[in-house]
Amino acid sequence: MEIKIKVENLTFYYGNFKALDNISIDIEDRKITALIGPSGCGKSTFIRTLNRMNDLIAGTKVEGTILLDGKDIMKNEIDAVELRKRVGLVFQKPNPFPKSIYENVVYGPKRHGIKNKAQLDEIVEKSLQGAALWDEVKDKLHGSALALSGGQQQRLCIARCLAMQPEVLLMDEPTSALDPIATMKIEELFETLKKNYAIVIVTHSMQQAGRISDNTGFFLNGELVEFGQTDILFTKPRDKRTEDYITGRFG
Amino acid sequence: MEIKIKVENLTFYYGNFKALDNISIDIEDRKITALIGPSGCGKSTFIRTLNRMNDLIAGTKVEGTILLDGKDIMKNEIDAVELRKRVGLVFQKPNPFPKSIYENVVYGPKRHGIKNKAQLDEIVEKSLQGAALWDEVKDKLHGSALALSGGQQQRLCIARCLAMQPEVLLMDEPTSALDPIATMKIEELFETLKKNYAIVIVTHSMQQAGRISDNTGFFLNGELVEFGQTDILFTKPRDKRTEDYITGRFG
Amino acid sequence: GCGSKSGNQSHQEPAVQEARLSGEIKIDGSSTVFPITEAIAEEFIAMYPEVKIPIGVSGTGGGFKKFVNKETDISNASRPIKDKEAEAAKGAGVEYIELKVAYDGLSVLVNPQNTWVDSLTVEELKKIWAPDSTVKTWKDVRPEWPAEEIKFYAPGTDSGTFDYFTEEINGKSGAIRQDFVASEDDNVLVQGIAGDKNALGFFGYAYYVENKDKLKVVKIDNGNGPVEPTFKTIQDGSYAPLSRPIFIYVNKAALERPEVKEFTIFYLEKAKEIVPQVGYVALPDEEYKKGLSLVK
Amino acid sequence: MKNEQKRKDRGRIGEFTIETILRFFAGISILTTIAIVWTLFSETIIFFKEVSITEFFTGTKWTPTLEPRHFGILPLFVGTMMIAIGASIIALPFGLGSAIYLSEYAPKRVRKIIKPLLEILAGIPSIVYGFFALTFITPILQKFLPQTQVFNAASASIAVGIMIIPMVASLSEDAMMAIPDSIRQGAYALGSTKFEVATKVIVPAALSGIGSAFVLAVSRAIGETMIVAIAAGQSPVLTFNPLKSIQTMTGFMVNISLGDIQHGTIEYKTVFAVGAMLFVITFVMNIIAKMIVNRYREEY
Amino acid sequence: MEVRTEQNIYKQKKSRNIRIRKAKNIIFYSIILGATGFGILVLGLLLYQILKTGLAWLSIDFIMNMPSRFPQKAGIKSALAGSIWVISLTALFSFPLGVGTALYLEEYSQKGTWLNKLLQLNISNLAGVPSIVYGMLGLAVFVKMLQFERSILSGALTLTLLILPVIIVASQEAIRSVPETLKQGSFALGVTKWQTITGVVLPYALPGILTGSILAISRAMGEAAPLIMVGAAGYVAFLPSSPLDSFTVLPIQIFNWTSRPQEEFKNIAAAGIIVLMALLLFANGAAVMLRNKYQNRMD
Ligand SMILES: Nc1ncnc2c1ncn2[C@@H]1O[C@H](COP(=O)(O)OP(=O)(O)OP(=O)(O)O)[C@@H](O)[C@H]1O
Ligand SMILES: Nc1ncnc2c1ncn2[C@@H]1O[C@H](COP(=O)(O)OP(=O)(O)OP(=O)(O)O)[C@@H](O)[C@H]1O
Ligand SMILES: [Mg+2]
Ligand SMILES: [Mg+2]
Ligand SMILES: O=P([O-])([O-])[O-]
Repeated sequence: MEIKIKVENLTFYYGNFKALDNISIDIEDRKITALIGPSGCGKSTFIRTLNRMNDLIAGTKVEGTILLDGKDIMKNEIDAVELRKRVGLVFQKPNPFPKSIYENVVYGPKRHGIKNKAQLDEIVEKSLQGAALWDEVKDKLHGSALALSGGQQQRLCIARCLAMQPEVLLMDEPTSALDPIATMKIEELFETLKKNYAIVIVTHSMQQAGRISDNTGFFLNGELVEFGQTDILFTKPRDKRTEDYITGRFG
Repeated sequence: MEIKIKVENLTFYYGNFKALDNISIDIEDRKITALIGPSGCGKSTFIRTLNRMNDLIAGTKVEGTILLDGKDIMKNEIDAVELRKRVGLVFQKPNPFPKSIYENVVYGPKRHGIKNKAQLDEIVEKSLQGAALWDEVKDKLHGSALALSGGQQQRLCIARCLAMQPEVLLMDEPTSALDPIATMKIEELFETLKKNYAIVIVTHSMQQAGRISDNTGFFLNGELVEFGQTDILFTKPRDKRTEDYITGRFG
Repeated sequence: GCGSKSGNQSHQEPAVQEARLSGEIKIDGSSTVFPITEAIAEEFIAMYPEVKIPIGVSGTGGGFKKFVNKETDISNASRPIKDKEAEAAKGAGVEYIELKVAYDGLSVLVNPQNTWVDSLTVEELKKIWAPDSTVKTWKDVRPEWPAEEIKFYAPGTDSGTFDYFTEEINGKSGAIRQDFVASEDDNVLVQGIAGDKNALGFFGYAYYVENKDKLKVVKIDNGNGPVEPTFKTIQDGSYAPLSRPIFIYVNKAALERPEVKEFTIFYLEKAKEIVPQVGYVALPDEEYKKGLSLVK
Repeated sequence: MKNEQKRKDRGRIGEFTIETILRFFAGISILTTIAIVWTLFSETIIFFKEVSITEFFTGTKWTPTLEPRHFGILPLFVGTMMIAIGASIIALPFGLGSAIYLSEYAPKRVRKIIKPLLEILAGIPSIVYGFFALTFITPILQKFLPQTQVFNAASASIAVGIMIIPMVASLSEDAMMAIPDSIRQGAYALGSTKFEVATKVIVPAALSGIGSAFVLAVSRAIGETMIVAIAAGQSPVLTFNPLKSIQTMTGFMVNISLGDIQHGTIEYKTVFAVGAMLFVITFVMNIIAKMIVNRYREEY
Repeated sequence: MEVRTEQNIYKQKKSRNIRIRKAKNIIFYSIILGATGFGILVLGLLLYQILKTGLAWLSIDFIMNMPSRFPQKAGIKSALAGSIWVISLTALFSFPLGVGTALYLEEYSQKGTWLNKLLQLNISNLAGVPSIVYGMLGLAVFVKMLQFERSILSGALTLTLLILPVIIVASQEAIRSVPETLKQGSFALGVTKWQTITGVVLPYALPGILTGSILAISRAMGEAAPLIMVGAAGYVAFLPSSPLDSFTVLPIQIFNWTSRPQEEFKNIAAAGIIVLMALLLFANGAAVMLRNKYQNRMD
């Protein structure tokens, strides 16, 4: 077991509102970690702290440490730009750039120095295929990304992230807008990717968490109630609240 | 069986791209109609034509007729403003106004002539409760709607729509960002609402469609492949493609 | 042009010889003098195309400031240099000669609908415009005139015209009643007086000449009977005291440069012909000769 | 790996360089500000050694170039305010109306033509507006209000107002266009009329941009010189009647600074005192505008 | 059925309410259409007056001749050349400077510090400083201190300072309107701030930035007073050949003509104004086209 990201005593505030309370968690390399919990419990907030996206929101405050490969990301041992390159994030709400599909995918690679047209073309095809979108858009690569359906936009954002080949993939409800078949394809992709990457996914589908993840964390009101191996968490939860939640008896 | 919306030979174009092809469908009053189909097949497009939201996109073209209570909505027998008041729509991607939570909910009622503060307060509470959001936000009603989590925004948009008390509810993947418990609450709400309203929901969850809908339509590449009673469609689909899709053998 | 033949003749010669005159002559100063200098420069350049003559319009005072700073070779001035300015020039080591180039007649004007005013005496002008004037209506000027309130119009308080008028009429530059409407632009004053039945104002003669149909000029009585401003009465001095000389000042050091010298001579020789073309009144011939002798 | 590192270093140096350059650019704005404040206030201090502050702020007679001299700035202040308020009354509603029309109602093609057309209005030299006021607006005013003087505050302020319409319209329109369409659609889906979408959703969401447009435009109105110099009459009389001739602070300044005034004289220093005063006025106005915008803005 | 009528609080009000609201919409529509029409009407009127007086005097000769005291011979060549010089330089200086400052203020500087707030306030305040003050400043700094003399360069730098506030404030607003989600999307891909700015922020903000620049350049093109102060000449009968040459510009030439007594020169001034507007259209043309390209509503 190799720990890719080590989070210790992480507490996070939006203004005065404590959105995360003393979270400690180990994200293992080459494993899929699922985060579940009711809406508004802090899953997105947590995942965004892992690549310091919350830095960009005014009036927020973080405490605790986050180590990526043993280096403290909050103490500028790794700078934010490099961190984000290594730790890719797909947002909950699809946010394609108001550019063409092609330009959306090559946006990252281009900025990281890849100029060669053929190479870029290849990246586009691979990434879109990975995100199970290639067939649908291959004829309109230069059309606007905003003219895509909701699910297509979501997959485009996944492709955009894959194109960067990050070491860690953070996915905030990556299949929420997808039909079962597209979801299945994405899940298959995760299975492949996890051979090389650490993957964290937020999901509200317990089936999905059970299906694909190795470890699962259950969040509630900003607390990490329980964290452990997925099969154990789902079959023998230690905490009453976890049990209530996964059996649907909650609330 | 009372038909609330009658769609006949509806064809829809984005520019030259035919997104809907000759759709005919009857939306029954006091029933829940589910629309399923792979991502990008035209579900959102279809649902948006029902309250003429697509009018707002430049370069689109509609053919065919849509009758609401027997009146042709496309021939200005009902004008768009009234139509949209009577036929409420919740978008796939949450789009709260950059105002407070409270102002988001009362936006519609205020426009439609309700001035009384007490009455508005009541509407806000009721609508937010209906959307299973009240408890989470009752203390920050005058905080920004944009500071809500993804799922909370989605529920806010549902509440905003409920506050209008439309006759028909169009919901584009209303629970995609919600955890099972919140989803359950929203589904319960639909069960209550359907006593008075016609409800159309787009969903990619076949379980959900099976659970709550009375009728189901299966879309594929802009066509309505099959439409009928939900239990029949899921158990004895007439079309091979429907069968493939619902059994997951598709694609 | 219908210039005098002899004038042209006298210059044909040097033109051939010195056609290669070049360099830049920097001129700035009065907006009143500007049209004359501009016209002269235009003629000069036609003969010596290599010479550049940019002419600025920063007003007489502004012009002198640059002149003193040696930023310009020639300064246009609608009044003689003031003591303070002369001192400054001395301090900066700038020597110069003063050349009169034309007369500017100041006209006093009323609206054409004004049927009663035909002439005013200098005394009356003073009574009207004095800083402590009690004149409110025409009746206050002459009892037989109507008791309608007069509206006063005058050029901008910082123009040479304004200075001259106040000095000549009220005895002190800048001393004037305070309830008048002012404008930097004489065309604007034309509009004002033309649109106001009870207007009374004054400004440069040229603007009256061009707008005779819209305005009525007032004859001025300096004790020798009412005199109307015309080219003739201004030139021979009978239209008094409201005609003033205008000047150029030439830096002596710059005058050493052939192009400046040639230009200055050209200016004085051509002035008689060109000055009337741009709406001013030429000086008597002797005055130009006097100037030429200073330059040569 | 080594290359990678190099590239990163270069990237970081690049970022740093760019930030430095941008900081330098911003520094120029700061320098300009300082230079202007210095230009105005250093002479103003000397001015106040010669003229009493009380007279300056409370006197009602302004004749710094005429004997006897008076230095009461109130007439100019009132004149300036009349022009600014009058121009705002014209430009803000017309400008905002045009902006809403262009952003929310007009077909794309119409917008593409009308917007640049309106912007031409901003480029016509102000003397043209001055003569337009004098020879076109004033006669119309005189027809309806015969007591109107040839030079008057009203017609100048109308012309100034017209001149700044494009500023309000164009900048506000951009602010509204930048509101994402999904917000608009959300409002329409709730059965809003266009009017309601525009006034209840779009304008509040774009308020910051609209506020800036207003502030820029009104500042421009306050700072405008030529129009008022031509059409308002240059008579520094304390009056609240817009049909009478007045003088503004800028009108006075242009008068002196382009006229025949010797540097170092009291008249000359007066220009700076008036300029400094104007600076203070616009400053206060900006603060108030900021406060109003912050009070009403609905942006989160 | 009963439940429904009882429950639906809108029912009784509905039809009347909608009619009123639609009427309001129509009224509002007429009002704003009128407002836009008013602007267009005034423009039309101005144009008509100018064209009526000026068009007859407009000819190739007019554009190719130097100024002259004879109306028939008077031309605008040197002023046109001067304006082109000055405006090109002004645009060259002010655009990067203005946009750069705006970027710094919006994306880099510490917001909320008192220094920043003061600076911010002051920039919009600078827009209200009358142009002659900029003239004085330009005279002191560029002409005297930096010894650029009374040149095109001094003029362009002075105008740059004059129009900077408009470009900065407009650009700031445009930059501020870029949706946060887009910027975050870019940052999440591990690109640097500057790359995010060039990749997402500037393209989105471009229409607003261009509008500010168009308005500002237009203003610069019509200014006479500050240039007179830094020493632009009223009469120039040669073409400037370098940024350090003496010069005049169209508005000064026009101003010069309008202030002459002779009626013909008023017509020539109108012809000059037509040339100025044509130049304006031409200079802004590229910006307008670029803006049209980028200004599509974005989601
Ligand atoms: N504005 C638009 N312009 C052009 N094409 C569009 C536009 N919006 C959608 N499309 C295309 O129309 C098709 C149908 O889109 P639609 O949004 O209706 O799909 P959907 O069934 O809702 O998919 P999803 O489940 O992913 O939301 C897709 O192929 C999409 O790319
Ligand atoms: N920008 C913000 N400012 C203030 N509060 C916020 C902000 N974003 C989120 N919150 C609050 O923080 C809490 C956690 O939000 P977060 O987005 O992490 O929830 P989540 O677990 O992702 O929920 P969901 O499943 O609905 O997306 C919520 O109560 C939310 O209202
Ligand atoms: Mg979330
Ligand atoms: Mg959809
Ligand atoms: O410009 P003047 O000094 O002649 O008024």
